[in-house]
Amino acid sequence: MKKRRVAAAAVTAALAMGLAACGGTSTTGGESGQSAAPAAKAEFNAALTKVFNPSTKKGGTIKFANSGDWDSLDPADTYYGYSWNFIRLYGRALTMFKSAPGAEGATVVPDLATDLGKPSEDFKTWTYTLRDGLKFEDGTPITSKDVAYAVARSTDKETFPNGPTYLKDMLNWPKGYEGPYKSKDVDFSSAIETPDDKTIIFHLTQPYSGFDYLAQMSPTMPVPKAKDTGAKYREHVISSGPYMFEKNEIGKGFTLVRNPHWDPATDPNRPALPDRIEVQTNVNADDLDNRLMSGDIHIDVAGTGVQPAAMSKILPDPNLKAQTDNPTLQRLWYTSISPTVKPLDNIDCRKAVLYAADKTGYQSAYGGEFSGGQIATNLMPPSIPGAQPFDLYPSGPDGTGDLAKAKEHLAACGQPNGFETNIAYRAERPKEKATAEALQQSLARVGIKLTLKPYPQADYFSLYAGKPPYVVENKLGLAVNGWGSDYPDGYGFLQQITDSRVIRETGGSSNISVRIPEVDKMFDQSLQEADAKKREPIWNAIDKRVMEEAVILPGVWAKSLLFRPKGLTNVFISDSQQMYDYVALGVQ
Amino acid sequence: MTAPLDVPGSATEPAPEAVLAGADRKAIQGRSLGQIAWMRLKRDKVAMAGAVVIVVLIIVAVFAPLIVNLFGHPPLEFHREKIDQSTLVPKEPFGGISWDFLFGVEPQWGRDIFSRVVYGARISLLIAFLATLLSTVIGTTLGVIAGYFGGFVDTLISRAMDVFLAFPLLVFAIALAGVVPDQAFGLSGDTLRVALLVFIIGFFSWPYIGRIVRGQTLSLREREFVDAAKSLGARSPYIIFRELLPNLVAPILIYATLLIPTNILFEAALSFLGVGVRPPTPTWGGMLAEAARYYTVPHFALFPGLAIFITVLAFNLFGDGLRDALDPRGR
Amino acid sequence: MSFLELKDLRIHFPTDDGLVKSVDGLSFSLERGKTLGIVGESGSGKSVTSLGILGLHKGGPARISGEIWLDGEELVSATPEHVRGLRGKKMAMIFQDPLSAMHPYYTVGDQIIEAYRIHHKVSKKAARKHAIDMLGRVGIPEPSRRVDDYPHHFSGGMRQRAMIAMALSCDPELLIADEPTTALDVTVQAQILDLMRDLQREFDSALIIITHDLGVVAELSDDILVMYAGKCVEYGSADDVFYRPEHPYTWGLLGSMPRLDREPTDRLMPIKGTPPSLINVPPGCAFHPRCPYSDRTAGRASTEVPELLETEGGHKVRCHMPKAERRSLWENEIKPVVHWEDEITAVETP
Amino acid sequence: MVTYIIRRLIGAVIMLLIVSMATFAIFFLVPQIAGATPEGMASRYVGRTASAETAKLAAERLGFNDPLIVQYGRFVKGVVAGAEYDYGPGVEKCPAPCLGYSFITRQPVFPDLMNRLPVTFSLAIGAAVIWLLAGVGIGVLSALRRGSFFDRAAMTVALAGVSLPIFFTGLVSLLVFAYGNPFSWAAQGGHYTTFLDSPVQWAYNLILPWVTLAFLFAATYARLTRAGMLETMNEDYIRTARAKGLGERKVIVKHGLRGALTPIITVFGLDFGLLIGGAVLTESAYSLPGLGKYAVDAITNQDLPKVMGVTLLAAVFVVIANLIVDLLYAVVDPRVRLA
Repeated sequence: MKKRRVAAAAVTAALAMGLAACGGTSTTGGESGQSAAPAAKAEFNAALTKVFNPSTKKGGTIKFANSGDWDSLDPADTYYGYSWNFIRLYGRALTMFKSAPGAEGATVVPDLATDLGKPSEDFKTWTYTLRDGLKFEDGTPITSKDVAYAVARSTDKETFPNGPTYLKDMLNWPKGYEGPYKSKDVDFSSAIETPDDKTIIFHLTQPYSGFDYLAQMSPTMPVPKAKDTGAKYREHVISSGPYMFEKNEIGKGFTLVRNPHWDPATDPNRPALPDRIEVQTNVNADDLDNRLMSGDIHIDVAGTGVQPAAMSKILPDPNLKAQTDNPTLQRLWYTSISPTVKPLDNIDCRKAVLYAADKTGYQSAYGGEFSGGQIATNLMPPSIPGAQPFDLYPSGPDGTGDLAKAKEHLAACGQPNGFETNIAYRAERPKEKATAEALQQSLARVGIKLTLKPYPQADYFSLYAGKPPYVVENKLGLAVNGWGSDYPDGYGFLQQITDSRVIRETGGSSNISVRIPEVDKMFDQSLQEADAKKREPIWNAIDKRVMEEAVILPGVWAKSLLFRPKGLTNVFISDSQQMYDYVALGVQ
Repeated sequence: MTAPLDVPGSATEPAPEAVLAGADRKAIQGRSLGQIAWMRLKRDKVAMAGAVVIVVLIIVAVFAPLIVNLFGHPPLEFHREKIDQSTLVPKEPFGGISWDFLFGVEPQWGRDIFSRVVYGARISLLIAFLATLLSTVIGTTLGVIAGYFGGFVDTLISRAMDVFLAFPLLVFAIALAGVVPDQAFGLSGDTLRVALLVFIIGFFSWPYIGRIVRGQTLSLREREFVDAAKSLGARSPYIIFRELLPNLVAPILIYATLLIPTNILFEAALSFLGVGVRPPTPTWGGMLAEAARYYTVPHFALFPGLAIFITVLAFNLFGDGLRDALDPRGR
Repeated sequence: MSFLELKDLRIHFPTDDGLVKSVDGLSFSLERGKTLGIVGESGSGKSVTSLGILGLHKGGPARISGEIWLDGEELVSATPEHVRGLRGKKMAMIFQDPLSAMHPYYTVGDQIIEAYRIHHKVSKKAARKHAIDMLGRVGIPEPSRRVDDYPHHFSGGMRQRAMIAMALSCDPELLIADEPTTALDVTVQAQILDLMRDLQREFDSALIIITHDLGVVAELSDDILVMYAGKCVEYGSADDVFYRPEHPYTWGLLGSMPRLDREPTDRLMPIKGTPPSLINVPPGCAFHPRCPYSDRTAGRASTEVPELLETEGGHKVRCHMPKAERRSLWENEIKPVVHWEDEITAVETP
Repeated sequence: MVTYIIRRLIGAVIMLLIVSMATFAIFFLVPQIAGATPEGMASRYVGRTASAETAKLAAERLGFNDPLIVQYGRFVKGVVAGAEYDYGPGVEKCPAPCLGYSFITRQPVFPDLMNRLPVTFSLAIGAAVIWLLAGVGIGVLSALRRGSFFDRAAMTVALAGVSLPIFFTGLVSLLVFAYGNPFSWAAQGGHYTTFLDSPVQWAYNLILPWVTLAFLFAATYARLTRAGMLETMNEDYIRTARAKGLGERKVIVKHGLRGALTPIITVFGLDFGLLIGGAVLTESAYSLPGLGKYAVDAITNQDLPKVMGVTLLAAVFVVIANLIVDLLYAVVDPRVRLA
């Protein structure tokens, strides 16, 4: 799912220009809504690139439901995409993703801060200034101290196991700092300084120009020390956003109501249309879908799409289908092909695999063209800025593989009758198992015999598929894999899976098979390039190069089939959330 | 009785004659019981029907590959051409039931439901039989020990049985089946799962047999032929194996037969809850769990469901018949 | 017409294995204050007869035919409901094993009270008083306390007394005792028998005693009916049957009755073989396969069923042998074994 | 009688101890045998994003490194005397019975169980009423009409009933009566309204599970009752009752049924106890938020404290049920009182 560890140096440049691209401009979803078609004609993908049913009408209750439950409502302790989307209703970070449809929604704008961060020359120090008139739900003013405290507490992994670790990893914390609970009253000004109530300064261990991306993450949402109850804070998070908790029954659901001390004047990004937000958790998934369709609830908060049963009801029915959106996520499900394992050290054998693979099988493994994904022909998902899909290994007219070509390459590889190797996957993931089975069947058509090797997902990368020596010893020629970055950016997407320098002999890397010096060079040179537009070709070049080496078998770019009930206004999908933007939503 | 009239207070029966009587009476019973039982069983149409079904099922399970070759497709083979790639449900109506796919195809992969049901029988029966065997062995051993030696041993074992019967079995079993990783105890994959399930199911259901056996042993222990044997200086092992066990065969047989269907249901339940034998290996319970996600394709649930139903029913019918035949009082 | 009269009573039970003729053409009559003893091996149909009279011949669809006249009413054709009304009130029964015959979950008192209140619309209190009273009359010490005990608190004899109390609670005019003493040990047997005799006199009811124990019958009965394979083989006054028995089966019964007074030299002469199954009763005389004298009937024994013929003074016998031959056999061969002189005293003890 | 009760009570306590040990063993011993490390278990607690060091520290703090017996002792102490829970800024007292805190939600387990209990209880009680009425009724009837068409029909259905897995009947019932189709009148799975909120809604949501569950049990009870009745109706005391001139209905109910009831009470006690402990399959089939579902979810999330809690609670119910049965026995059958 979401991924940790962003290589610091790298993203720097990427974001430097991300800044340039969309400096101070900030328009609310509402406004951009008016630019979209006013008449709300329900049609398939109507909310994909523009605002569906735009409105600025306030009031009403919006009903969310979740077939599972939040990892936690605590800003320091949550790492689900939908949670990061939703949390902006009751919490404000220093910056945030713009609430706007499509690509525009992928830009960062200031939130608590008056402006985006001011980096030092070396990009190792970042300074933010808070807006005036910010208040918590209890009316006490929000100061930079509260933000600093919030970040500090988020480093206590034992109390907050789920949250992201960017700031814990990148800020210059005192040695052995374990957060304000265990390291009571330890001065952490080496990491965060708050010279006054309005200013907050972050000190990084290495340069990082993309800090604004980290500043939009929930751990920078202010937490009043007086009200902090550690692991139990999730039971009542003190709101800094437009809505606050009325009641919260963990495991059942909760209700948000307007926060009287939230001042719209301080917050240009949130239209805050509904008066009330009701959320039910642990709702039976199929039941949830049925209630979505009956209009009993408005949104499946998980944003991962409908269940198979519902899908088989919706798709054949044009009226129902017109009420769905089908975004492509910035996630690639793929299979690594290890050139370190014989006979895959021979490029022709690798190409044989790419040709023989049945892409449609890959697609069904993940749930078909609507909820599974779009067949991927290369690495970068189309919605990544500048991505240009291409296909080096056309797998036949019906997408089930080009066996003739596969055989050619097998012959060229000196294995005319095919060969045997293993395929690793995460035991706990039925879809990866299905993928492995699908590949097993499709490759068998050209005589490539695969043996399935399930591994526990907890140690998949650290001990097995991600550990080069293990891969060689155990002949893990193929390894089912997947990747999605925490935010929409070419570098963020490619670097972790194609830069050979992230591979560690001790294991733990998601890059299992890509060791191409030229690619590494291209990454370095991209760091010298200040202009975004000029860097985009580089991403595509890297993408191509990797595909040429045939060390990655792209499967699908994940998609989800989202149901859009009647009665919702201001519905759109932003490239940052890749699901409905919950901040903008309203009800008729 | 040997005397022409049962005369109360008659002291006229000489002792040795009694022993003789006891002995040959047992002989007579032993013989005729079996015969009578068999007669009754044969007369019991329903039970025989059950027996026939069971035999068929066993044949199916054993010759699964053959049968699938003749009437179906390999249970793991995909037939995606049968599946609508967008909705992932079978293209044809009625879940694609046809001469080619007798029970239709599974959603998503289009695997042959018929073959999967057939192979499911293997897992189901295998586990049920082995588990029953295990619990019968444990149950009989401990039951006889408890019943025969009595005293402290008896109290100990009886308590143990109570404890077992007090366990929230299913929760327990799921938990246990849940915590064991994919590779453990030198086993892995299906072998591990099967072994694990057999152990869990067998280990938790032995008290049902144990209780019966203990009870029977207690009553048998008091019978004169045991005393006779004792008085002739026979040692415990001899008495247990020569005198007791032969007389325990009937009840054990009955309750073992009646335990099998329970165990089949147990296995199905565990598979349904996802702690049984892992997919893609076909299990009836697992198929039902899958079917629940695709409830828009009812036939998917129907066949594995019926398979469980018919199998369990057959065993129940036969078990009942057997009981009625072997001890008519039970009716 | 006498108080109780059975005419050609037949009770047959169809089973998977065939038709069980438990009672096959039984006739007798009994007056108030008189006692009839029905004797026979187990399975000869005596119990079924008694149950038949009470209309309790249940257990599968029984086929009953013939007539049962009780005090001028015909019971076979009467509605079950009507018969039920008579049960317990006009005719009552004492069962063999009092432990199993009494409900383990209710106190003795409750069970008697229930019996009483079925037929008398009285308050629980009154009924309870009556119950205590009855228990007292059957000789149970401190009845007012024992009335609340459960059957399993009672000893065997006590239980039988309680049973009797229950049976007599509505002073029935016909009392049937089915093996009243079999379950009891010898000393208690005597007491119970005395009790029953006294009570019968006291209530002046008609009494039927069903038993395989001639000793019991000898003590109580006026008339004796010997049953074999559902049929009456010999019927007559106690004296007739005891001192002038004419049916070989009766001889067998007498012979196989243990006597403390028998000299060591005498051999017990049991009836060889076992009672026939009531499904396929042997052709001709049902007894002939076991009868030592069947050869003396010129083969008729195995072919034609003998009639129940009166020999003299109401003494009836069902046998092919000529009267004279029977008599001489008894006088010369059987009788010496049976020391009947002592019997007379036995019978006449008040 | 008193000693009888006391003996039973002691037995119950011992039983609980053993059950708790077994539960504990399953979750801490079995994984160790299967090769899990304290760090591994701790990592479940501190989450996947945590570094190995953090996991080690957590393992240390959670005492996963202590010998099992010590950990067990701690667990029992928590149940009996309560425990302390470090929630970060301070330490919270977890009142007895403290079954620990969920790894995932960080909520104390016991309150969780308590607010899941009503669901399972509602399910159990409703079903029990139905199956007792239906089962015993049918059992008695077919015992009396033994061999009749009704008897055969009823017993065949009953046998079918015991042979049907609930997760199949459940699914079918949902397909037929709940999921959008002409005659779907019942609630779909997953809904639960407390009785107090709205008795009608409560019943409406539960009716399907009730019936399905009851069908399964009714079958068993019909068979049980029938057998029992056949046995008692052959008892001598029934003949005696008839000989008294007692009406047939009274004979059946007051004498016959009363005798046949004892075994039914026993079985019912145990069944009900087990059921309250979590109707795992029914709740999964209808995804009712009861203890059973709770257990299953907890197991899929590897949330040990929850699973232990449920298992233990379930055992408690069974033990209590046992106890009540034993006492009822003494009430029903005077002969037991001597013992």
